[in-house]
Amino acid sequence: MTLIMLFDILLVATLLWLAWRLLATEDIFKAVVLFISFGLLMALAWVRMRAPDVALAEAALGAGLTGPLFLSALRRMERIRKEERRVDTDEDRDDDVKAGNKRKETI
Amino acid sequence: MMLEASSLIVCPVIVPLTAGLLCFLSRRTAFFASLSACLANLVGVCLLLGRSLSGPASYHVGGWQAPLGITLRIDGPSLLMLLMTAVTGLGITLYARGYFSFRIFFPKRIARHERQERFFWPLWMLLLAALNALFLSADIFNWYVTLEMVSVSAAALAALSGKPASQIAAFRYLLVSLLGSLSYLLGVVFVYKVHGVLDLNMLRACAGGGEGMHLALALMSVGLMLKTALFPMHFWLPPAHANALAPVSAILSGLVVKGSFYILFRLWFDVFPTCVSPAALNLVGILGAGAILWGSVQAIRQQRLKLLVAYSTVSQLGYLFIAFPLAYLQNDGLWSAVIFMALAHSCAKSAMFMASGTIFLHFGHDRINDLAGTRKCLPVTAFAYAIAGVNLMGLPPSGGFIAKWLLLSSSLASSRWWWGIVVMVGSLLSSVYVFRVVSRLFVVPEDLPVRQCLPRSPLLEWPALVLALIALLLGLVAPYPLAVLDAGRISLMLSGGGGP
Amino acid sequence: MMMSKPGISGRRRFDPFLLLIFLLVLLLTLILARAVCTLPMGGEGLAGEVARFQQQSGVESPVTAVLLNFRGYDTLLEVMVLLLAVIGVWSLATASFVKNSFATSPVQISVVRLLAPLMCLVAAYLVRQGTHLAGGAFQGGAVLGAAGVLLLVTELPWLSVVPSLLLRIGLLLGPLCFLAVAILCMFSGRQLLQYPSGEAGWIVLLIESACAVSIGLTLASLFAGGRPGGDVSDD
Amino acid sequence: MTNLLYSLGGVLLFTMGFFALIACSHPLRKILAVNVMSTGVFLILVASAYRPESAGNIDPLPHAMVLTGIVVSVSVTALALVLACRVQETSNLAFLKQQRNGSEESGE
Repeated sequence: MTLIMLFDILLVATLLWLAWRLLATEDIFKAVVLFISFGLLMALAWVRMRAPDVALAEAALGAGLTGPLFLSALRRMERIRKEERRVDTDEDRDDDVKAGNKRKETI
Repeated sequence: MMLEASSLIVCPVIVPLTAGLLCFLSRRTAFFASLSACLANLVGVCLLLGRSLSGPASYHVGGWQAPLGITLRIDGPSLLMLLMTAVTGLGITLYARGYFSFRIFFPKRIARHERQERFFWPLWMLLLAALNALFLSADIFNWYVTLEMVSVSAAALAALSGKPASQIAAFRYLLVSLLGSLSYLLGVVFVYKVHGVLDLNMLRACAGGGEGMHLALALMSVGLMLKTALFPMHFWLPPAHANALAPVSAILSGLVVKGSFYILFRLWFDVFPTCVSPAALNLVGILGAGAILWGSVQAIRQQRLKLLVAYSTVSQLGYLFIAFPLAYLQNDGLWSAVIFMALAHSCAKSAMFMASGTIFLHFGHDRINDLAGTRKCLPVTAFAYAIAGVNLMGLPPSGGFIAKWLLLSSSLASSRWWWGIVVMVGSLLSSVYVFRVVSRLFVVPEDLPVRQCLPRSPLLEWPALVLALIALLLGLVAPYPLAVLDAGRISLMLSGGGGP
Repeated sequence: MMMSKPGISGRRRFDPFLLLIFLLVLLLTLILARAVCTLPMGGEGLAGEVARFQQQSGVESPVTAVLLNFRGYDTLLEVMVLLLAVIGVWSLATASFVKNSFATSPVQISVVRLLAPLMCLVAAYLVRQGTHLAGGAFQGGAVLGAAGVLLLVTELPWLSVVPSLLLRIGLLLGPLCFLAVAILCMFSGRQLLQYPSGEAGWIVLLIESACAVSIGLTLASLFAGGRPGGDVSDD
Repeated sequence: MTNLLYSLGGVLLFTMGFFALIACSHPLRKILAVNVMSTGVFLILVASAYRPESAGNIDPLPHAMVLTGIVVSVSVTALALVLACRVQETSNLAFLKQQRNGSEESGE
């Protein structure tokens, strides 16, 4: 009985600590990694709460997909920050800049 | 194989939903799918309107009764909101067609316009379905799902324009909507824990609930007020609405904010009236008054047409909230004033944003000071703007007048005249910002340079005028919507309703 | 990147606004904590009600019964939220398939190639067992999506190869199937989503399978972070 | 007791996320904060429905609600992340454009 209690307290404390770290840490990459581990521990908490469906969903979605989503977004943002101005793909890139001039012509 | 007659009630959800999926599948038929969905939706709502004067109707989705299943319910307020959405939605659909067809005048930006049009239709149709689902639902968790659906589609629509300012505004809009939804969801969790049900009818029957219920209602209300942009929490609205594409601005200002307001209204007056304290009502009233004054003053100060209209939305939403302290307890008629105000504002504000969008398209800017003589190029649009303005000011024949009249008379009748003063001052201020624009639109100065007008597009101009006229005429046919509301209110007293 | 929590860690300079927010949040925490303490805990809720109609719902798992039968309408709308997210993401950006980013060695690639079909099997199993145990469309779909993501990050940009129309049909499979079932149910005098009695079992499984495929595709598309290239022009 | 422990954990997650949402300025951090907040709400919901094996069946409704919520939050997160990227992407552009045009056009 007390062992379970100890486990509960430990789990909740770890969850809270992870949440605090991931929100307070200065390195955003570290925060994302912490978020993934937070999601995995949450899955454990759902199992403890007798909610296996939620646990499965959390493990697969929360940690397995949200994490990569954050990582790829982070990578993309870093790439954007490095380049002064991106010159690939998006078709309306130049239009944005030219829009103002274009409009004056049409009046 | 036959459809049950009561199935009509789900038509406003199913039809746009199907159309939205089809729009996503195939671009070519998108407009026609949307237009037919809007027409079918309007017809369906009108049929519902004809039937519902006899009383309210409940519909048990999946055939499951209340504690287990989800109930849809139709009564006075929900019916009028559905009607509002259907009418405004049809106008916006037509306008959007005109708006996107106008791209031929911007040959260099065709790829971009095509992308916008292509994603506009599915997003808009799904948003329409979500709003209709929201108005029909009688289940607090289902409301959460519809709210999320509305936020996601609205944020995506707000970002559609692709301009830097709109991206930032849309991001903030999405975060704010999420925060509002989460606060609402936490409230739902508390309600479910206290009462063990999610259905509105059953919740209405559960009296009291003590402190937990007060907190739950507070959490839900704050979340919804954030989404409705009540005064101190309005910061996200003007940039998001002003930087979006014109049809999107019309959708956001005319319809989306009404969704969360409707839930709030339902919760306070219909489901948990016993949990609402007079202090809370007065607080909301004060915030509403603040919204009216602050929004109007800000609107007067703006240099850009679309920002002016967006701030005017902030101020007009204030009227909806100022009715809260007045509507409570003593005066049943005010119930209808609120819904009436929402109705008139929806049509007028959509018309105003459409007109502003047309002006922007034609001149390439919306600096108010440079709009002199717009009447010459865009007579219909200028006229539409003026009529919509009449509505916002609350001049006599308009729907806005009826609503403000109801507010004013009730504040005098209950000798709480200060609310009446706020309404008067608000009208005065709104006439300042309306006239500021209208005078520019209509007065053609002598030395105006000859301006070459772009060819006019009827779809770009007439929907705005028709919507503005509808808002205007709403005042003349006021007894009818009020009768619908009355029928609805009687139904509310009955509560429950039949099932399979 | 500097966003420590100054109210707590005190690493940043003193900011009166943040302090005020911090105090308000503290107050909120106390109020919420007090309210949570008064909530009735561990009650039966609607468990009895669900158990009573479990037989009729056509599935043995109570959660699946709630999701796809009793409150199927919620799930229908929720599937639309997923679809909306994809439409929103596609409207905002084009997908970028950067090669050689995560896994480069041939060993990793071959492992992924082995793993992906296995994950598809797991997904199918999850959907199937969802009718009586934990699992279901969302879990299965999530595993499918994870498989898709795994392929995407290992030099297999399959999303850009799949024809646009096919991809869209895949994304719509679940929502359309769900909606079609919901509407078809209304014929012969039943309500929306009211499955014919006795037939609920396979209908739920059908919806779940279609949704799992769509959810998997949706999640992979979301990961790609934009519409596949060339999607705008062809239709 | 277990219910209360986890529920209080949920409350703390919620308010921590809330504070971070307001206090932090990095868009990704804000999205993380919203995710932590929603996890907190879900935890309260599931934890308060928990009952030990001996007490009988658990109410499945909260579990279904949380499943719905998780799926919704994943999709919203994906949208928000792409928007955040766009914000970053266009902020350079906005700067360029402001230099060229002298002012910022609103709308369209």
